[in-house]
Amino acid sequence: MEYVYAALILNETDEEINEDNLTDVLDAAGADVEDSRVKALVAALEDVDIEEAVDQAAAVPAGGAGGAG
Amino acid sequence: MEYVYAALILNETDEEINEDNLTDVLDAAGADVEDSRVKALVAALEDVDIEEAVDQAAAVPAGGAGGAG
Amino acid sequence: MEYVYAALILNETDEEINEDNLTDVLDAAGADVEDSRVKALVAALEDVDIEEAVDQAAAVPAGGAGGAG
Amino acid sequence: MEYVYAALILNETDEEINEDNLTDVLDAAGADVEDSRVKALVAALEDVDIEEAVDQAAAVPAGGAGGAG
Amino acid sequence: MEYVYAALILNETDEEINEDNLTDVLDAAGADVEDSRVKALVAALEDVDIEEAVDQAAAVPAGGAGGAG
Amino acid sequence: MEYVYAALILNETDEEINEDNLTDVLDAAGADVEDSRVKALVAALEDVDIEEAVDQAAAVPAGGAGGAG
Amino acid sequence: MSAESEAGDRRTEAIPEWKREEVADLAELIETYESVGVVSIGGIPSRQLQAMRRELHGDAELRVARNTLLVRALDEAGEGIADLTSEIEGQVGLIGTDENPFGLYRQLEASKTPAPINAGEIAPNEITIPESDTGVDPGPFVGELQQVGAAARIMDGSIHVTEDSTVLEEGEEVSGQLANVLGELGIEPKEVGLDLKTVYADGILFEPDELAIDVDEYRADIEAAAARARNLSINAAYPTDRTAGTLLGQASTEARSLGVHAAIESPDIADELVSKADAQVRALAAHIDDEEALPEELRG
Repeated sequence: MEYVYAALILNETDEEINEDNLTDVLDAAGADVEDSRVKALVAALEDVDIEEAVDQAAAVPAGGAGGAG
Repeated sequence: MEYVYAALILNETDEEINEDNLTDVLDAAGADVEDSRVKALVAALEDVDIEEAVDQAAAVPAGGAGGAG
Repeated sequence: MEYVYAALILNETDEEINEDNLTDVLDAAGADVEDSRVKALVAALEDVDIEEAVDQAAAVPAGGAGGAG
Repeated sequence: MEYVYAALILNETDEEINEDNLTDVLDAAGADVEDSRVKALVAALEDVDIEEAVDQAAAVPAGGAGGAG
Repeated sequence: MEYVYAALILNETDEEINEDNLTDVLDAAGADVEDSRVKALVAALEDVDIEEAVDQAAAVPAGGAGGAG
Repeated sequence: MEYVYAALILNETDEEINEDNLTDVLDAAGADVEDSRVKALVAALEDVDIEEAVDQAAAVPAGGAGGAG
Repeated sequence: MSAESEAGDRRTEAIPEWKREEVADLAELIETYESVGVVSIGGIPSRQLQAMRRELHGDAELRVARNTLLVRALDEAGEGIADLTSEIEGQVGLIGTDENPFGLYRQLEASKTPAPINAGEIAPNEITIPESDTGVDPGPFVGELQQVGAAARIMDGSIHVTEDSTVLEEGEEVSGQLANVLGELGIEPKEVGLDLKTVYADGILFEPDELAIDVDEYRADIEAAAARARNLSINAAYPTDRTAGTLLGQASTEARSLGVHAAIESPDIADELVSKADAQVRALAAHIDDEEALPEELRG
């Protein structure tokens, strides 16, 4: 899941979600970065509206989040 | 949000969630890192079972679910 | 379940779900292909709208019903 | 999704989920196989207990049982 | 579905679930028996623990549901 | 439960659920047929909408339902 | 010996013509129908009996005759069915139907109507006075209720029964006072109708307690059997016309589940992975007490 988290960090910091940036973040976190997964993720996210996907998640009480909060 | 994601990346890569590591990840993502928030996050997560907290979020209606077709 | 997966692969690649194609996919996966099961699957799927069946399944979150927790 | 189905077929037939086998299955299904995605898939599944992950799907009403569709 | 019911009757009467017996039951019920479907059923049930398969809800919140929380 | 399965086979093959047909199916399955149970079943099913019951079984988590059997 | 046979002959000859015809009619009824039963008609006024007989018309035929004639007709009908003679006592009739015994029993039970019970009768079942406002003005009736065992008192200007009160057990005799109280309240604890005592069909004698079937139980069995077949079909991956769609759905759900679980970078689940990550971040944030550690959007 670290690849996805990395993409979302970049989304938060308004940096481009490309192979270099993802690799940098993952490197910094001490991950063994697989280039193929980075590539695949970039490709997979190409047509995804991240904000929208996130909003849909937020619209639903996620497990503990709602309860504990 | 990026701070919490950074913690989740470190959790996945089995790196310690400390100030240095968080700062490295956030730096790599091009974030303006606020030391006080990093400190606060490290302190706040000290007693949290991250695996458990994350598992609670396991089921959220998929963003594109309906639209996939 | 490999027979059903094989049908879904063919559906994704827009190939016809017929006995030959199913057998090819299963052969490639090293399965002992039973002709009768292939035949039965093709027959059973004749009147099924695969996209619809898949979409209905997609309307439900995958990855465990954590919500209740 | 054809890549994931290919992995699931190999899992059912007890064949190794490696690049060659995945490529064979996808080829047989007439897919345009992207090496990097195959590589990424193998990497992603490396430490995953497929049975367990698949069982989690059983935790969800499959196939639109409720007739939502 | 009559094929499956036929198998379940034989299972209840402790008769072997083979092609002959299935065909007899289906004949008696006035079904147009397709040999390939009978064969396929026998093959599909070969390694299946029927009692277990019958009780195991195919589309029901299983273990995962509350457990994680 | 074999009596009920026999009724369901006849329902699938669109044959009348009467004493003769039930007895034939059960005989074919090698069951010791008790006339009184067949009679009771026929009488009881006069007031049961079988299609509705079958649909109900498909719509509701199947595990629990099985318990009665 | 010859004297004996002479006596026998005489007895046969002694039977009047009308009796012989009646026995023949009864024999025909026994012959005609698949199921033949003995019903008790005790306590049913003759006009009501006529009405019931008309209502049965088409489904079943009811014949009433002297018990001696019933016994003779049954005896003559042969072994097996002759066993019905043991039930010929009191006011009974013979009923014939092509329905099976279970169906006949259900039909007769459904046609029963409630009726008041009289003093001196035996309670056919437990008699209960339900919790209610009797609507009766305060007066000696409270005492009568209490004497028969009901929890009664005056509330809001009328006599109330304050809880469901069992006033007689099954098999006990109804007292005059209880009969009065029940009559006053309009409670009809009896079910009146043709009471099936036993049925003979296909060589088997059926008793009423085995004829009482619970249709709901059968419906539940049908559902259970259908559910089990579905489970088997899906769990054994044997597709049928009823389950093929579900199987496909299940396979695709499994693939998505694996994809999400393993964070496989597939375009088909990319949005789901993003949602999952977001949900996880929120779930984790919910465990963080210190607002300083959280971004504004996740605070309190």
